[in-house]
Amino acid sequence: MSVNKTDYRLLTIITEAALESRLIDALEQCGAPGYTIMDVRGKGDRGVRSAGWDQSGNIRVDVVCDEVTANRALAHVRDRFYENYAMIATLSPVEVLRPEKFSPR
Amino acid sequence: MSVNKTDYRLLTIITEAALESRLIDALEQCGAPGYTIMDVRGKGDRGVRSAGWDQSGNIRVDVVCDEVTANRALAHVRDRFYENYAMIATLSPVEVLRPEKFSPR
Amino acid sequence: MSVNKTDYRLLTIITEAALESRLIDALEQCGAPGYTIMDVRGKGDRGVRSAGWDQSGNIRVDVVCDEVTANRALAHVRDRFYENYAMIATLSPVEVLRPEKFSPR
Amino acid sequence: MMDPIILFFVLGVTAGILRAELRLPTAIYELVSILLLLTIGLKGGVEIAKQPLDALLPQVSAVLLMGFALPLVAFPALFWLGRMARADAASIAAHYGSVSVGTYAVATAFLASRNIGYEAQMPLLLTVLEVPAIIVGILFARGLSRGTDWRALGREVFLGKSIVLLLGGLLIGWAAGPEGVKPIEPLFFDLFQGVLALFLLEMGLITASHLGVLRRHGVFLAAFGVLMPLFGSVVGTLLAGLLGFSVGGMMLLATLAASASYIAVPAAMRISVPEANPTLSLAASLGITFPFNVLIGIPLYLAMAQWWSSVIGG
Amino acid sequence: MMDPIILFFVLGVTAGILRAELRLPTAIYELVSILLLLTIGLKGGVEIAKQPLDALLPQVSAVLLMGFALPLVAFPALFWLGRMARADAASIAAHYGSVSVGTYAVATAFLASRNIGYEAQMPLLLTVLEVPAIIVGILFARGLSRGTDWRALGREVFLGKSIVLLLGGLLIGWAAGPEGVKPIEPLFFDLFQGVLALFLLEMGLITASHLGVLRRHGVFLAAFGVLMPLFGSVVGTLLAGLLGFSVGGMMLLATLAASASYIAVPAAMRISVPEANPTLSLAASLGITFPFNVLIGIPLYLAMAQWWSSVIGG
Amino acid sequence: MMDPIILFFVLGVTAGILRAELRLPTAIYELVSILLLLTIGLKGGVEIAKQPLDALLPQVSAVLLMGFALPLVAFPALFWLGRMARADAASIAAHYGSVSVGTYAVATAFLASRNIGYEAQMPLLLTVLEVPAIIVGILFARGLSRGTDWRALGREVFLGKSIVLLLGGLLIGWAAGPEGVKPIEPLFFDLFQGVLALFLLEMGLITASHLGVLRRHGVFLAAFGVLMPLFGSVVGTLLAGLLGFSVGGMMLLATLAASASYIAVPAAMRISVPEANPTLSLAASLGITFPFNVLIGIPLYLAMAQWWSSVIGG
Ligand SMILES: Nc1ncnc2c1ncn2[C@@H]1O[C@H](COP(=O)(O)O)[C@@H](O)[C@H]1O
Ligand SMILES: Nc1ncnc2c1ncn2[C@@H]1O[C@H](COP(=O)(O)O)[C@@H](O)[C@H]1O
Ligand SMILES: Nc1ncnc2c1ncn2[C@@H]1O[C@H](COP(=O)(O)O)[C@@H](O)[C@H]1O
Ligand code: NA
Ligand code: NA
Ligand code: NA
Repeated sequence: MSVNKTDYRLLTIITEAALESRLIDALEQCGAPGYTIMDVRGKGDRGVRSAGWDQSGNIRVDVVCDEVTANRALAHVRDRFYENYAMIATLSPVEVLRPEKFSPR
Repeated sequence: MSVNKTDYRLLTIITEAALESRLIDALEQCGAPGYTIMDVRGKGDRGVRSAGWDQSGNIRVDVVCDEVTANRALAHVRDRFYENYAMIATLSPVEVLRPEKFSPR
Repeated sequence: MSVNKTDYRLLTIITEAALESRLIDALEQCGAPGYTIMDVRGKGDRGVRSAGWDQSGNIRVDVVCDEVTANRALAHVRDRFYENYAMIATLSPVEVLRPEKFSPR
Repeated sequence: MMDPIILFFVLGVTAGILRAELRLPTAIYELVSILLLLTIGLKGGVEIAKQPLDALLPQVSAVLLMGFALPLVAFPALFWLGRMARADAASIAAHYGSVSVGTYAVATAFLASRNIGYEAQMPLLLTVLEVPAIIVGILFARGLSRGTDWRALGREVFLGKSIVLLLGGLLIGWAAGPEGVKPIEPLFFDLFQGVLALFLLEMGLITASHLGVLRRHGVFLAAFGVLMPLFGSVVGTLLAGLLGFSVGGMMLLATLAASASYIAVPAAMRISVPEANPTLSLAASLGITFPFNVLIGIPLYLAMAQWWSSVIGG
Repeated sequence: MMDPIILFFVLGVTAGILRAELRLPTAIYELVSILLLLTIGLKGGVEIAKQPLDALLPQVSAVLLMGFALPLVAFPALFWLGRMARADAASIAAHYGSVSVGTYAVATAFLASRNIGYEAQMPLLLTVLEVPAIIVGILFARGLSRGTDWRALGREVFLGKSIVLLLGGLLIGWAAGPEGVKPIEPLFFDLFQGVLALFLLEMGLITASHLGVLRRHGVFLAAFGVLMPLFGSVVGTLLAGLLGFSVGGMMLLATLAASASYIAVPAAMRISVPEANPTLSLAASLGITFPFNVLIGIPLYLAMAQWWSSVIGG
Repeated sequence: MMDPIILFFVLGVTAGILRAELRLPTAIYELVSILLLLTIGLKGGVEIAKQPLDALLPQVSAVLLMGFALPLVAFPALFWLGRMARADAASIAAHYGSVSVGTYAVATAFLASRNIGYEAQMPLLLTVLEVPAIIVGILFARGLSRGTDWRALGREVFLGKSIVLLLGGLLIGWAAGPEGVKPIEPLFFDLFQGVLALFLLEMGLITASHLGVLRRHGVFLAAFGVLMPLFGSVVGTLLAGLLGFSVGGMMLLATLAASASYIAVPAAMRISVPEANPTLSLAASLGITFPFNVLIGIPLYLAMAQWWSSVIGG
């Protein structure tokens, strides 16, 4: 196979838009090498979050990183935010191009 | 490893924005414990769907759930919508934090 | 199991919004059977890309396809764009409904 | 001298064909259509508040009848002459029996720039005309026997954006009256033509994106997209004559009959006749009929109304 | 005759309850609130530039005091009478001690349509009133001992959208003066009521979406959502009387005291008292108090101000 | 007394530096720039329609020449003095040879508030000036030999948003004439300065976000971002003098020469010189030159134009 890829992890967090800046700070402190944010809406335990106006939207934050960083970030996010905020977090395996981009900062 | 995760499934459906409310109803009837919606655009068999105005956009709906619910929802969606609507559906494995959040309703 | 699914690949590229039309052209030339685009923002090696205005946003392009097409597209994208543009690319496994939709064009 | 708003449409089509890097963000397109719908409703409501409306019921009934009748002509043409699939023919017939609010807005701007008045109830008739063709279209596609979820459809149609905003505007304008709406005039009335210009710019871009489909689907659809409006405009003119409308009202009813829906009907058809290909109906409605009406039809219908008024009036 | 902007609110609520296919895009809602905040600030700044402001400091202090005092009344009512969780009671108390810019905007439009003037410094008092209740709310939830990140909170509050735009507008209006703002009047001043109409349409939709929560959470919250504003309005009226305000200013201070925040305070509470359920406070503030104030409260507070002015003035 | 629109810029920069929770949604930023571009075009077109344009061709040629010449000065300065990478020097040179529509808009508002007229063809010259520097920049980066996809580049430039809207507006304004554009004036002309205020608020936020880069990349870029506009403004003033422009036109040509692109050129450079770091050019153009021109340059260029006019005129 001509493309050099390596196994990494995709950490996905879906939570309240109001949390954006603090969540990003937390992820970067855990060593996230980068992140991507999407504006989304949805429904879960805490009811419909419909993005109609300021407070009511969700964001989805994706971080591609190695397993260790992913677990550290996940544990931190769980301890700090999971109790009081509308939030879910998932992990899935990904192969990445240029693995050196995804080592922790 | 310090974070407690469990194997679940991520069901992703990309389809016409016009279908949103009926698709959500259908997914909830199949027991989806929650969902996340993004506004997207794209191209497939049914041509370019460019989100320029009301009718022409796509949505992407993600549901994290157990394997049984995912398959039930997938079968239902296929039977009810796949024939007549621009739509694709994929399944992939994910680990989740707090698995109890993702048991079927 | 009542739903017929097959193993395919999800190729995800996150890059500068300005690249959209040329990236799409490139992917289609590599045989991508379709694609889905989201407007996103994020941070990586090339700093914060915050989507505040025309030039500074990112897009995320998802292509579901077979392994061969995915690798071809990945190699092409790497050679043509990876050097000079803010970009990451990941591959992950997905099962799809109606595999015939995802054979290369 | 050409109306500048029409020139915005031409700019949009040109930019679209040249594949220029131009598009109105979706949120802006939505704002613009919300403003147009509310303004048309408000204007109608204010006019209705000004004067007693005689004979509203017979007019509404007559116009409803026209809405039921137009798809009865369109469907056979599409199904037998055009040899289209049953669902497609039914769906396109529904589009042409219903109305285009954008076309109506251009027509009122056209009349305003010529200082030609029209009947106050036109926005009400516009609203009323949205519905009947949808029912006929579904009956053609499904027949009476097979189960359509009429309840869900009713929600979709009557609680769709266009009817809610048109009716809402009408009621607000009527309740507030000419004095009451003064404070909101700068946004809704003064900016109307400018907003219409932005709308037409985007419509031009959308039109251009539908031209490709037409190139593929041949001349029949294109011919239908011109001839059906012409036929409709004659029907509208005659009916307006029977109802005793002024020249302005006659021209507007002709325009309504000639126009094809691209908001309410596509949404309803996606839900009730999903096997119909939306690309075909939108290509005809947006790719052919909208530009035809805006560029050629509207002046034509005015000339026709003036001539017919003089014939029956003299 | 009802104000048309109120009718837009009614249209929004109705469309929301009927679950109509209607919503303002988020970007438009944001534009509309940015415009409202800037306009209120600009208007205030221009007025302040026109005349010397005597006694600004005592007024600001008195109003600050009111902002600290109102949650002191609300919290016990919620915690003991309503038996709510400590965090929820504290958070709701903070909402009601602070103010709603949307309600204020409706009140100024109400006064404008009746040609009633008011004190130039009202927008400044509005800005000032946003803050103290937040501090009291956090103290109720946390006590003085436990660590609140006051620094982060300060950023959130003082650098939040509403204070930055209100203060920014005030300063720009004050620096530019009545002549200076002329060129930007068409956007900010002439469109104000139309923009407010769009805002109220969306607020109606939002209100409707919060009614379901209320149905579940019983009558106490609903009663609180009506009685607390009434109490606040009396406090505001009395204070305005002491400060020697005109009828218009008195009615506006009553409205400020009666209104409940739904922008600045929810954001601050999410960060500082995250265990409070935001659904409850927004249901009360948006589902009950906003519509109550807009539909019933504002005319009431004017009547009260007129009566009280005549009592103390005579 | 400071122009209020400039104060909006200051508000934006301040809010940005303080990291306030403030931003215009992308869709609104796009609407605002579309409106500015169309309005500038329309105004130019209407003026051109009013009067015969003598000597348009020589003026266009002279201005084109200036557009080719400016990057010839900028490149060596950046490459040799600044020791920047070839691609970066070429890209920045292209930015400064081209023009900023936002700066132009502020300059016209500045003239309008002082009742100073200017040549009708300025918007045309603005449009013309966008292009030549791009070509020079690419040639510096690539040389003549290596393959640039000039076709793709041509599409990107000539079919980019700014040229399409400016040219489209020009043609519409010219075709419709002063009478024809009346109905769309409330949106495009009356709101112009208010829209410009919103634009400058956002530009202030963007400027603030680029200041960090400057802190890192040292003083050379900052010095270049001030000295190059000063040099350009002298060139523009002299050329305007040769072309016999009025004071207003002279000041506008100086402003055009002094301004640096942040829309058309960055887009073109991303495609044709992708190895150039866009952060550097935008930091200079948005972080230094835009604020310099808006806050200090524009009044300076007017003073220079008045002085030079009197010198060559007397
Ligand atoms: N099962 C799920 N599948 C996909 N997204 C979910 C799911 N559950 C929750 N979410 C998303 O996560 C957000 C917060 O979830 P919650 O804390 O459960 O309210 C929701 O608003 C949804 O956007
Ligand atoms: N191979 C693919 N990869 C990613 N997205 C796709 C693919 N095929 C289709 N889509 C998305 O699914 C929508 C509907 O697909 P279709 O029914 O094939 O037109 C498209 O508009 C795309 O957004
Ligand atoms: N580790 C990461 N995880 C998620 N997204 C990333 C990551 N690194 C980069 N990105 C995204 O990819 C874009 C380009 O990355 P870069 O080329 O590293 O600047 C960024 O703006 C982010 O949106
Ligand atoms: Na019709
Ligand atoms: Na209050
Ligand atoms: Na320049």
